[in-house]
Amino acid sequence: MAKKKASKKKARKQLSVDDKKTLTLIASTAERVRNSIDKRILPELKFPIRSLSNVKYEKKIGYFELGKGRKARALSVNTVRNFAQTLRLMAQSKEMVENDDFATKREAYYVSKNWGECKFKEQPESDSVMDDIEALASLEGLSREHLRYYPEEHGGAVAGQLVIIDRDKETGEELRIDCTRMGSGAYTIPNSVEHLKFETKAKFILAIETGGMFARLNEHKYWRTGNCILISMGGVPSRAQRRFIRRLSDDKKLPVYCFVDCDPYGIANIYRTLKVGSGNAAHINRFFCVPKAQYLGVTPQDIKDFQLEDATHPLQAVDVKRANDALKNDPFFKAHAPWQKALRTLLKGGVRAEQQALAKWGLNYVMEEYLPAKLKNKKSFLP
Amino acid sequence: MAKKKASKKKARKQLSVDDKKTLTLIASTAERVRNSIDKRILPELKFPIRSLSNVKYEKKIGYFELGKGRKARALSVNTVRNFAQTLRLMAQSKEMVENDDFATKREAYYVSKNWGECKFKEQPESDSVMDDIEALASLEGLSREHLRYYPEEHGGAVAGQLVIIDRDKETGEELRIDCTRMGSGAYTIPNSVEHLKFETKAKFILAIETGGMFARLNEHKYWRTGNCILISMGGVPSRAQRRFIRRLSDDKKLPVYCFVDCDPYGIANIYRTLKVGSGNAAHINRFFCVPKAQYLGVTPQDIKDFQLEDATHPLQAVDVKRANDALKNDPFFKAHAPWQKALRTLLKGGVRAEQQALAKWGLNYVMEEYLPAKLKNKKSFLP
Amino acid sequence: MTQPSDTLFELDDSVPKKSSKQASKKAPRRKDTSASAARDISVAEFFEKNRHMLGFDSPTKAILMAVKEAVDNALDACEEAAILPEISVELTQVSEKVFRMAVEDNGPGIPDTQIGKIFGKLLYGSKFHKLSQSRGQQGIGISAAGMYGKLTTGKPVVVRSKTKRGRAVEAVLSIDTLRNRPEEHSREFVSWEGKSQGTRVEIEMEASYKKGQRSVDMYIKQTAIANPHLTLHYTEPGGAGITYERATKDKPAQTNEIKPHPHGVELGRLISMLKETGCRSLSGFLQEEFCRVGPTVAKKIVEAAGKKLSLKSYPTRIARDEASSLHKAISETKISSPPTDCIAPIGEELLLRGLKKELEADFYVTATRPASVYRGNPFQIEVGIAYGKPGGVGLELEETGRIKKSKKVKVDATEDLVANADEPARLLRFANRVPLLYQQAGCAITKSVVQTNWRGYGLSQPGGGMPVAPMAIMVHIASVWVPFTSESKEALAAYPEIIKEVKLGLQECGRKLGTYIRKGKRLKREYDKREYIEKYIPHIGIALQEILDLTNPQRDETVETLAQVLKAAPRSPRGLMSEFGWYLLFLFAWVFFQSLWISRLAKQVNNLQEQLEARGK
Amino acid sequence: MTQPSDTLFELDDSVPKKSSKQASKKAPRRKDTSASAARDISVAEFFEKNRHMLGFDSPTKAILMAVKEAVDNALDACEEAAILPEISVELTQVSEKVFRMAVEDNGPGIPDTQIGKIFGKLLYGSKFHKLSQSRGQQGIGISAAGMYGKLTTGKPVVVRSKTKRGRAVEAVLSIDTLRNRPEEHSREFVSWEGKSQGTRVEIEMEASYKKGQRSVDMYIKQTAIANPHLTLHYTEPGGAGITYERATKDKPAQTNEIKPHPHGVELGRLISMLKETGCRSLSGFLQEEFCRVGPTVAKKIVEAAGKKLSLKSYPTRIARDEASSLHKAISETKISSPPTDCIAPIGEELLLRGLKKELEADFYVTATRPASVYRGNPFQIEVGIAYGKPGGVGLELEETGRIKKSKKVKVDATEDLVANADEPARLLRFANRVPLLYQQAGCAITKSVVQTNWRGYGLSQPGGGMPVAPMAIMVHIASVWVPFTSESKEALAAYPEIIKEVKLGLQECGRKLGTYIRKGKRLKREYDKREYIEKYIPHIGIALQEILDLTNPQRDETVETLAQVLKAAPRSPRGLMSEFGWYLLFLFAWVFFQSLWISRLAKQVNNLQEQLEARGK
Repeated sequence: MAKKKASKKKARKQLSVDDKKTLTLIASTAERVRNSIDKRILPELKFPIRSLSNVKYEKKIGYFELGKGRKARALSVNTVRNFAQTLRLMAQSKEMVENDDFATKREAYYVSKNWGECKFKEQPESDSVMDDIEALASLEGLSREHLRYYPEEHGGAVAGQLVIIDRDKETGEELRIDCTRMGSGAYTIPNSVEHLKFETKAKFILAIETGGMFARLNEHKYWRTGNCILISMGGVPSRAQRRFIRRLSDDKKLPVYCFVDCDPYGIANIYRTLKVGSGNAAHINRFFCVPKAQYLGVTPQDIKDFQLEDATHPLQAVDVKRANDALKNDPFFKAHAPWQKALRTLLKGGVRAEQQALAKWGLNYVMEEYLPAKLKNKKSFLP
Repeated sequence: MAKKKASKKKARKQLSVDDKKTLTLIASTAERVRNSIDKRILPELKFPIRSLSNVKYEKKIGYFELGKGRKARALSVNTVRNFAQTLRLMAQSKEMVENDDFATKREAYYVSKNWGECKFKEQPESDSVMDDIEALASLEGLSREHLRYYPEEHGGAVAGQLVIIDRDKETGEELRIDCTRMGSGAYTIPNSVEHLKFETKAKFILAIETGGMFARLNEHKYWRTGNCILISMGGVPSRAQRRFIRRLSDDKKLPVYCFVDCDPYGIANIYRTLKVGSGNAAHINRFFCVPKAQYLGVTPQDIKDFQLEDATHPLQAVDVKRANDALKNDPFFKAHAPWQKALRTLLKGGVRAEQQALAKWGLNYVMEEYLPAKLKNKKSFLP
Repeated sequence: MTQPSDTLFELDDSVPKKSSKQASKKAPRRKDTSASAARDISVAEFFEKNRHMLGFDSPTKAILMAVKEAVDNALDACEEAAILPEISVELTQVSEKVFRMAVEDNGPGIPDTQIGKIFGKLLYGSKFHKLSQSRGQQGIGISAAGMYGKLTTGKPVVVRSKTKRGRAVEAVLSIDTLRNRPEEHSREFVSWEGKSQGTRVEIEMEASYKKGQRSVDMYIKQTAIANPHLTLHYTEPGGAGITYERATKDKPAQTNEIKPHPHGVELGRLISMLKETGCRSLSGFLQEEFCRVGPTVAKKIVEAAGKKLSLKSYPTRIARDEASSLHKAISETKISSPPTDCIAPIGEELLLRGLKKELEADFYVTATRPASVYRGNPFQIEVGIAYGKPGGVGLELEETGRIKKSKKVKVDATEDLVANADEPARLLRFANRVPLLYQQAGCAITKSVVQTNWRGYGLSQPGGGMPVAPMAIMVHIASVWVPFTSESKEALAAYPEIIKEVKLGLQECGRKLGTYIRKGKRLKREYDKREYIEKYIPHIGIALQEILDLTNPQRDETVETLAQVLKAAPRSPRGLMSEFGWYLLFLFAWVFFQSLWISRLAKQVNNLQEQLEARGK
Repeated sequence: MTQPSDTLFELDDSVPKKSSKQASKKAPRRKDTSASAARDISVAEFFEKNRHMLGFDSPTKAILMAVKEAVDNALDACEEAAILPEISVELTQVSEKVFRMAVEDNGPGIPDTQIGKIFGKLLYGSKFHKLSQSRGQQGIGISAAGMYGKLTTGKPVVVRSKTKRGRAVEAVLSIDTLRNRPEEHSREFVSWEGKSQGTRVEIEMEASYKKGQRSVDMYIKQTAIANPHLTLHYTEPGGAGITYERATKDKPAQTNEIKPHPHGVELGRLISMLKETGCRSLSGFLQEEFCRVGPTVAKKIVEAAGKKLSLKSYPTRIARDEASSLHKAISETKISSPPTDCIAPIGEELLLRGLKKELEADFYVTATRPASVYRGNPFQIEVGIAYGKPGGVGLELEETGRIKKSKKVKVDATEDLVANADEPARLLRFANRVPLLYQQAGCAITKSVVQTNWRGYGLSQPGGGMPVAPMAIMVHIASVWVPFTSESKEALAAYPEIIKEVKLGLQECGRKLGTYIRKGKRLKREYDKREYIEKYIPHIGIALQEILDLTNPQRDETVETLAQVLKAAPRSPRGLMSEFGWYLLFLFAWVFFQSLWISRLAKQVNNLQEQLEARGK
């Protein structure tokens, strides 16, 4: 059915280099399987092992990298279903590349509903198979987006000294989106950003945890006074956000300053993920992490320096656990002494402080006092 | 402290009509309290009752409206803390109007940290007091945004046949944001939209539940073929989204078609909230609901018409409860026979279908077949 | 079938007979190996082999059981002789596993002839055949303790006794289990200085001494609570002595023995009574052998029993079928409840004193229920509650109406019978003034506590179990026959009548407790609220100043005025009575009105019925 | 102190004495109102008043207790006489609240002289004084049932008995509770057609008849399981009869009576034995009165007891202190365990047959533990498990290795002793082949089941309680003296030795059950996996076709080849053995190797020790 539909679509004019690489990967994988069967040997697929045990972190590279561990999945009664699903998802990928289309993870799951017995029962099943394929592709320098499986989530808001160059997919016309001209609104990052180009005179990118803080800085055009680009993450940054920040900072050689809550979640989840990626998805970090990122604040030291003590909340048990985990098990935090010290200070203080806590000193204290003070002394940033 | 900071800010050039109304409301409220004290009578504040019992729905008006019920909160040992906090939040509001500033709900909570004993212990406390003030203001036709308390959440993505006219707050320059020129990205709605103006030639607004579906329609420029404006809601629409859609549809006399999952959450929470507002926040519905909205799909009937049966999931207990609640207790659904029928069909079928379920027939089936078919037969919409 | 020759060897005790011809007195069981030889089993043998049934199943429990039996006997003896009891209990450790218990009282002493049987024979006693309230009832306890001592250490019991007129006697004796009769090792006159009368028992036994909820110490302490007229000296092993002084010199009321109540007699029992009676007419039988039967009632019964029986029927000649009709007639005839002068409760006042003396708490309440009847046996339930660790609520109302913090009282945690705030309430169970320490879970009292809805009194009761509160609940049953579930007398059988009465008692106390708790909570609330005023009024001033651009003096004046107004009317009627509150008040009033109405109607109905009955007669 | 005059009035039964001078035989209790008069209490009176202690506490339970006592006695009688038992139980409803129970056996009958005492006297029997395995042991049961019947209906017990050589006798009798002796209302010779020997008891009583887990029906069914040599006819009230046929004609092994084991004797008991013995030397005493004591052991004991005692010491003259040394010496001397021919287990084979006959399940396993000893009493534990509703796992392996679905067997749910899959397993408890239906929670067997780790055998055990599985667990204790917690014989006391043995038995069965369950689970997995192949291979073909643009014939060829390859090697070594798997295999091998090593070493140690001992002697 999917095949029939596909044939109705207009043929793609031209394939990009990455698209060609993608198609080669899919075809060669299928070829190997078929040859193996012809030789009456049970075929097998080799995937990188996706777990912390197969991850390494080097300061020099700046992100969690996949190790050399591979697991071979031979075809057997145990694996036949998974095997079939893997190949069918790859076939689907081929079709989408050829037609310049994409599918969200949820859509991919629904597409399988037409596969009869082979369909996925729950989305976690299809997600897991997709992760395997992604890991396989990552060995060839290809990301899931290259395979045309896009995340569901959009990419957060952007405002400030940036012109984004996109093209109208239908007409081919070049589109210049000026992020200084969004008024109180902002630009929403699409869920794939590979094709975007940038123009900017900004000095740095400010990645902000909360929408509220972003709105304040945008409303008061902080990007003008600060000469920067504002990006709202809204919690742990999505793939598209991370890739967007990464490509922007790489292209334009811009430093990235991260402005999040001073708590183990802001530090060990939001910032760590943005900067070095995550351990159990190490196969994608080479595309998605932002090694140039630095931690502007709120730092544990800031709580004292800016007298936020009475606008804090006590650390919860889960916070303490998270911080201790980071100290003991996380290669990133273990590799950076300043972070060790900062996390210990945080634990000793026993409280967390949000970005908005600065509002205690007045709503615009953050723009008028805090950020200028911090930017004047970049040594107060954490690595 | 807050007062001192405020004096540093530049004075506002001119107050809008609404701003003047807001200041009058605050001043007159304080005046009444003071007069009462001077007469040695315990002062009291009168708030509209915010509960379903004080709500009425009339098809003609098209949204849940606040009834005449009022509760008087007299100053007493029981209420003194709340009373003080209410007045202090109103004083803060006055300051923000005068300085053309705003605070998110979270920021308002943090501002109180400087109030000594009077500070809020948890944000739900400040939210509740703010809701009371909002209800009070709503009697004068003022919303919380007029009081300069903005929601935390931003407003979702917009793309399509729409030019938004904003102004640069600092320079006063008019900004024209063309939503056809966002490429694969989109425009993010700010958290207050009162000041925006619109230009459009679109025939309708399509309000979409999921970011994934929005991305597909935007990627393939469906707004061009369909001549419409696409708005992504991402679940239950935020205040800013609802207000944006409401203002846009009012200004430009555009119908609003709602495209959500076929399940009790999509119907009774997302759509119902967009169209008529919610019962326990009836005081804001006059600003925030979109009476013009119609339910395009996915309807229970669509599951049959488009053969989605094997791409459905069973209704959970919570779904069934929600649907039954809607049937029995919700004045909106009780007022519309077609909805009664649709919900009964849904319950009888026992399954729910997501927007993405249409991907079963191919990824772009939704644009190529489903939406055109539905739009051709607007009678299939639900009220 | 009979072997009269054997009886010549007997003393006055029942000796097991053998169907074999072997008659050696020394070794009656030896050689008797014929497998099918059925034989009598002496009750002492039976309980020796099954001593766990009597409570002697562990060394820890054994010493508690022994002390309990000795003290119970001492108290019973003193009360029967109308003596204000003073008892001393002394435990000594003899070797690692062996302890000696000595219990001495100031009771009437035991007549020479009785000493042996009381301490050296199971199922012997003065209390079994009577229907009257006493601690012991089965005639097993103290002899069993002696038997256990002998079994585990080989040592006999030493009893010293002096009656008012007699000389002090010291007897060393044990129980001949094979024959269930006393075996006296020695008996001699001794001098007992400074003692005008009394009894002292010493038993050595294998035992282990521990403190805790089910220890001798706990038994002693609870005994002091339930017997406020008792002075009790207690010396723990190797430890210093402690004395529980009596709280009153009033002895418990003397109780009368009663005859069985007709409604409690089963058919079989009725038939044997008919056969055993000395009465020569049915009418006489009914009036003599039962309580609450006079000529009128007897007549009614006999009439209802059918034509074959008359008032003059000769009891021993009444056949089974007629007895059955008679039994049915009794059960259908209305007979007043048994008299209740056979039971002596502790009384609300004395119980309160006992609780206050031994339990430190914030609040005490006691209730003595009216006597009631189960299976023809009168009984009476008493309930006491001690609530709150001192300083728990921590607020009190001054006479002027101001609330102040009350002083903290230091509590000795090891001595504390009141549970902690996050623990299930402690339950103290008593039967005829004897503490019950074991088998709490299987006891009717526990069932009653659990079935009571404590949430209604402001306590939490997780999972419908024991209430969780800083509280001790005491329940006492006084009865002419306490229905224990086993010989070791540790738990009450669950008769519905008993459960009902206990629950009523608990509810009576619970209601008062509920009022207290609510009052405490209200005081706390008011105190907190007044503090509010002082905290928050200045902020109203600040807000008004900011909004209305007041000067500082203007602001302060407003604050001052507001504070005065608010304190003058600390509760605005609206604050107290929201619309909702008025509805509630109205409903309460309505309910009150209705209940008045109902009670008036009930009285009317009663009156009418009585009049009707009077005419019927 | 003695009153020999009284004894002249006595028959051969123990009659309560009064200390008052009153001597009227007719009404021994009347007028005796002196409050302090202590008196004997007849054991029958005691239990009449405390009949809940014997299990007669509710009408539902009373009828079960009566049937149980009668059937137990019948079975004991048949076994003692080496007769293959055939017993019939018949319940009839007489009136709303009254039922008649009739139990008839083909046993040896009862000699005329014994009928009265066996049915009309408490604490009379042949089993109490022996150490040998029997169902009854206390001499209370059937008389108590009769007493209860009399008490509630006034009707006496009807006993019919015929011995092989005598004539059939029918006696109507009841118990004279005041004197604890039989009262015969009539006795006559009757003709009993077609009966060569046997006994029949009929008792009418107040009762209520219900089905369920603790009903007469359940008792009957479980009795059939534990006594596979018994044919049992059962007629429920107003219902049709049902017959449980015997599964074997082999009677249980005859058991021998044993003498007490020295290690189970307490000091006090030892002292009385020394006093009661007919032996004239300590050496003889030790060898005669105890089992497992020969000249060598006796010598060892006496030597260890110190210098004051010699082998020739005259037993009756040994003083307490020396007895105490002797007792210590006994406990310190190594003595072999008691002989175990005194107990007859059911046996694994017969138990299995019994289970299969009465419980429908998928899997059965039984285990008979070696005999063991608690407090000097030999006992033996047997465990049986019936697992799985028929058709529960639902798969079986054909001989060719193919898996197929097995046929479903229809199960009658009301008759089902095996729990449902989501219920706690049913527990069937037996003591000397008698089912125990009440007080499961308080029983040592239940404790053992709960303490066993069933998770290790693939079952779930929520909250560490009973395992949840479609399963029935049967546990049988055979012993010369079963330590019941009460006279009603409903639960075992928790001796650590007993708990240990029960757990070992449960573990033995549990391991086999675990193997079965794992095998069932594995079969199911394999079956599911083969289905996979057929389902999913075509999709690999489709995907390859789409990616490689294959023609349909090319695609089908690939699919065909793949199916062949996959089926030829249904488990790829890698699929079975991931890297992880190899580690595991290596570890297993290592463990196995080590255990071989250990057992070899252990044997060596044993050998060496034995050699050493041999030399020591």
